Amino acid sequence: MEKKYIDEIEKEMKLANEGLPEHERKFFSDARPSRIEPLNKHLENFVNWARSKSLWILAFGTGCGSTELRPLMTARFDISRYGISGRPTPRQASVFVIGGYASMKTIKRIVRSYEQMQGPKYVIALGSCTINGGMYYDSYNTINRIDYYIPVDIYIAGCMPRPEALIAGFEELKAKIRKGECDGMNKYADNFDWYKENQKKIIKDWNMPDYNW
Amino acid sequence: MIKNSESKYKDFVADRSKYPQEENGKPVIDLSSHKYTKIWQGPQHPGVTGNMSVELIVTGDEIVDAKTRVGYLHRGFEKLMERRRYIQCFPIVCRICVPEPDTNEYCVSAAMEDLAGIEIPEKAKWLRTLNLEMSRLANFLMWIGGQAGSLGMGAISQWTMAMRDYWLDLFEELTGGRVYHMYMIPGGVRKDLPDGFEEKARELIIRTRDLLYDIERVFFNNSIVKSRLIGLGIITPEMVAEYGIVGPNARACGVENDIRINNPYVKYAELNVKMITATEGDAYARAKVRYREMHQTLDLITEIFDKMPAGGEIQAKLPNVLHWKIPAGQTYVKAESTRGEHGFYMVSDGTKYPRRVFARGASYTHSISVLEKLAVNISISDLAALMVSVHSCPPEIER
Amino acid sequence: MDILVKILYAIIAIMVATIWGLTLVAIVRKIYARVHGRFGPPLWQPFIDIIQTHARRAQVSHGLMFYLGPVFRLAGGLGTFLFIPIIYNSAVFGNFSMAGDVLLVMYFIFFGQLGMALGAGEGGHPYSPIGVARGLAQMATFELPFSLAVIAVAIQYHTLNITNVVAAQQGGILNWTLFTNPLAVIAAMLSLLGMNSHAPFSLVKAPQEIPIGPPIEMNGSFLGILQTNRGIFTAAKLVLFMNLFFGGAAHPNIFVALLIMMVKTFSIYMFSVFIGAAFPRFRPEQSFRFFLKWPTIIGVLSVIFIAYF
Amino acid sequence: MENLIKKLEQMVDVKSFVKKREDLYFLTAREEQIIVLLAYLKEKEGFNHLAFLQAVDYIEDNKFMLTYMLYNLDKKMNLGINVFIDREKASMTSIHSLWHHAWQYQRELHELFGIDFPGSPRVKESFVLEGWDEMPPMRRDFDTLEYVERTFYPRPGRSTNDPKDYMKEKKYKNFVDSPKLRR
Repeated sequence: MEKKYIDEIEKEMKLANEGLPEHERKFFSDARPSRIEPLNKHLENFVNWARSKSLWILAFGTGCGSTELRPLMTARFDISRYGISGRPTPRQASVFVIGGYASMKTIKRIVRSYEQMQGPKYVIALGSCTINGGMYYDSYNTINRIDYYIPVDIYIAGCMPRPEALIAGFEELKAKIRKGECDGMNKYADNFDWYKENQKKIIKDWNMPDYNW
Repeated sequence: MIKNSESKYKDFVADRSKYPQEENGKPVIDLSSHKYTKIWQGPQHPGVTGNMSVELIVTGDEIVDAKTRVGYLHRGFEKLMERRRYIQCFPIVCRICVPEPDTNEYCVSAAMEDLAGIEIPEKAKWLRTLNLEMSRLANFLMWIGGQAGSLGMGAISQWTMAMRDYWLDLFEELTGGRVYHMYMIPGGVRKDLPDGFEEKARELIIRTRDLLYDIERVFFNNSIVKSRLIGLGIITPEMVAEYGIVGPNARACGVENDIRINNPYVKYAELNVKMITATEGDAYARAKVRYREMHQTLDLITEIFDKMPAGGEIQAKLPNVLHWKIPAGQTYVKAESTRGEHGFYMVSDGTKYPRRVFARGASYTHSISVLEKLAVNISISDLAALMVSVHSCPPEIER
Repeated sequence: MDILVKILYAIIAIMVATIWGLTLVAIVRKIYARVHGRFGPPLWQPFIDIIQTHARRAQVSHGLMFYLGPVFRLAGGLGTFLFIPIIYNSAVFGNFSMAGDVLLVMYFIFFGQLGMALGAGEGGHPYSPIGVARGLAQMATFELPFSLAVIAVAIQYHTLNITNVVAAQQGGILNWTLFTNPLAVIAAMLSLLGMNSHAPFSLVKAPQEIPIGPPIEMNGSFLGILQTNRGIFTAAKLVLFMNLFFGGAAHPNIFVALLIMMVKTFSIYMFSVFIGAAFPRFRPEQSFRFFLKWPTIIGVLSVIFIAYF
Repeated sequence: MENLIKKLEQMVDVKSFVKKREDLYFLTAREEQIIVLLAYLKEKEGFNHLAFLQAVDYIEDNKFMLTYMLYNLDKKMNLGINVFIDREKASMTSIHSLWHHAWQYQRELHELFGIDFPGSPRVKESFVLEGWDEMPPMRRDFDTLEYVERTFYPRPGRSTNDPKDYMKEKKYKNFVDSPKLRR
């Protein structure tokens, strides 16, 4: 193919970053997320086993569901027995626990933190409010379905789910990871435009890059 | 830059000779001159309490300007309550403050009873008092764990969270809910005490006391804790009126402001609640006040069990709550939560739906105005301890 | 041919030291968990964590120094380790011990931190420079009593070679530096508190203040390398202390000697763990003041004591 | 309390005076006199704790009712002061000079009700909403359910029905009288 077509294709593959002011765009990446294929079968099974054995939760209590994360972490229901521990920075975390409802101000931070996490990354959504809005179904500031904005692997129903339910959910997640079904990162990369459209529909002042690493 | 011997803390002043230069009393902060850094502490940060953020401007390690940014938990409760009937309002209000939901339940039920002119039976009052005190204790346990954790002392927070969990088990037995217990419905309470509840509670009180004595030994008598907390975030008695400071934060600097004593509600008139005050007004004094409050709460629970009548009606006669019209009027009902005055302002216009409900949380002022004032001049290491020390609870700020 | 054998031995020693160091880290986590009243992570958790970090699919870099930072850190750990004889009089675990290796080791302890500082600074997150500043300042302060103690030991045994220091302590527990020169040992153990950076000196990775500090941008394999280095470096530090002050590990049977090494390093580590479990965190300036006050004075006293009495 | 009311009536014109409880009184004042009244109550009468400042939307008679809730620590008494202001181009005199935390309530009212407080610090700042381009959400004529259906993606299968009719047809078909709550 001729070079200029390739350039055009590359140009339209790049992100616009319209939210940013002109002079700042050069500081941010304009590449879209790319699909990353898993390794060969046996190696992938092995690393999946390792991933499922050490899950690192991002320490971001986005809602009232995160109140039950503290008993989960501490001495009564000691989650560290299962190799699950908290990680204060999204760069190192691998599990994002959405604690309950996400308000419009929080979903912006959720998207940003989720995109900064280094894959493979898994999302656990707590509470009825993330499934269908729960008792805030008619609130003007809380979203109804979280899976329109980021891919979700496990839902844990209840308001709020008990720590036992959370442990069960983590076990479910581990089983899914070992089967290699948790592919939210590639899902996000494939349907990137759809997710972005939904996110920009509710985040009115989009003043961050379209995809921030 | 920051003096840190305990005695010197009383006249605590940071060295302002370099940054920021002051012009007619106001510091000039110019971010373009590379003397200052802007740091967002939160919302994704292990050191903040809940889902809030503080926008800091620091020079070196010292904070020269702080602005609290809230709103990450705004659900528009007041709007939702305008769309719900009175009895439908009741199950959602306990979500307003997550660690201590019962104060909200009590306030909204009492406001409805006050507007509708319903007098609730004695036993229901006793049970409400018991429930309020238990939730106060649970929240204080969570708080002291957070205070120790903010200083990097993980053991205390692990112990207290485990102990709080046993109290939550009692809640579950009494109300059926672990964190959110929709217990104090308008006109009374939902359930009477289950069998054997009192024995379990008394046995747990003893264990909690042992834990509290351990905490005093390990935490309050710790030299490093003292050297970090004494003199941190001093609240003066003059600030109390100016900033609307209530609760333990006000009591820690000598202002006798306790609603349980000043305006006794449910059954506090018949219990001997003591006014617990301190004089220093710094973080250590606040911690001590809350520690003594926990002991007093244990005493109160024992006293309630002694004085509570065995049987009795627990639910007053209500009209059909599905189409319950409350006569027009306005009222303000307040209760003493762990953070201070927690009030509900309810306006009804004679229809089935409330016209306006407003929840006044104590940390609305504590963690915005007061925190922004206290956070200036301290080191960035102390901010987490300070935020816990003023006991900020984000969900009740933004409702 | 000889050098090849030595390299093979060194690789074996590194393997053993890494595994032992990571196990030690896990044991310490379990002990903390017991203090907290819970079970804690299993003993093989650090190894799985390392596999998991290396198995990340995407890894973000921030430039050349960001790559080199963890490498320097690992080089510092290895360098610290390779010049310390783990077991006295052992061909396999003798490592490249030579004259004046104490100075080399102390230089390598610094080297890793500096490389880490460069890498973390490249990350660009505001918290990592703060953590780096804290870490370097604290290291400068706790290196002072440690160097004084080492100088005292060097004066005492008239050598700068660790093997000779160990040799001088053989023959009975009373020949240890712990009993022949207690002041130096006290100063060195106090500085070990800062070196292990447990509470109250855990300034660098204070999660409530600067979430985990310098490596806040490190992800994937970068973090994996750092964690590997944590194992090696822990083992190296503890073995160094064991050699200098606690008589080293010497036994004709190599496995018994390894057992002695494990027991001694474990008990040395416990010293800082017991303090760390019961104390909150210092403010940075408090920590610096602490190290510059009593440990330094004790170190100076030990040098004077050894030199003139 | 009564002599306080007499004093107030000599000073400003107190429209209505309601005793709600032993420790809770409400009175209605005029808009332009509010700052004088509050300053007097704070400095002279010891009502120096501002519990809250909130607004109630009376859309039918086109008014906002502002409520200043004061507390007197010595008399242990709450006093609520209602002020009616116009709803279009709603504006009110700021009291940030009296209390250091009054600006928070004024910022909240400006954002959630659209009431302007000229001169109040940081009143234009965003409090809980971010990038909000609708009408202020706490006004009565803002329909939040319609906004939700327009903006978010409600999961299908959720139905809301009037509790009265629902209970009638489900439970109390053959009940004549309305059910009582029983324990």
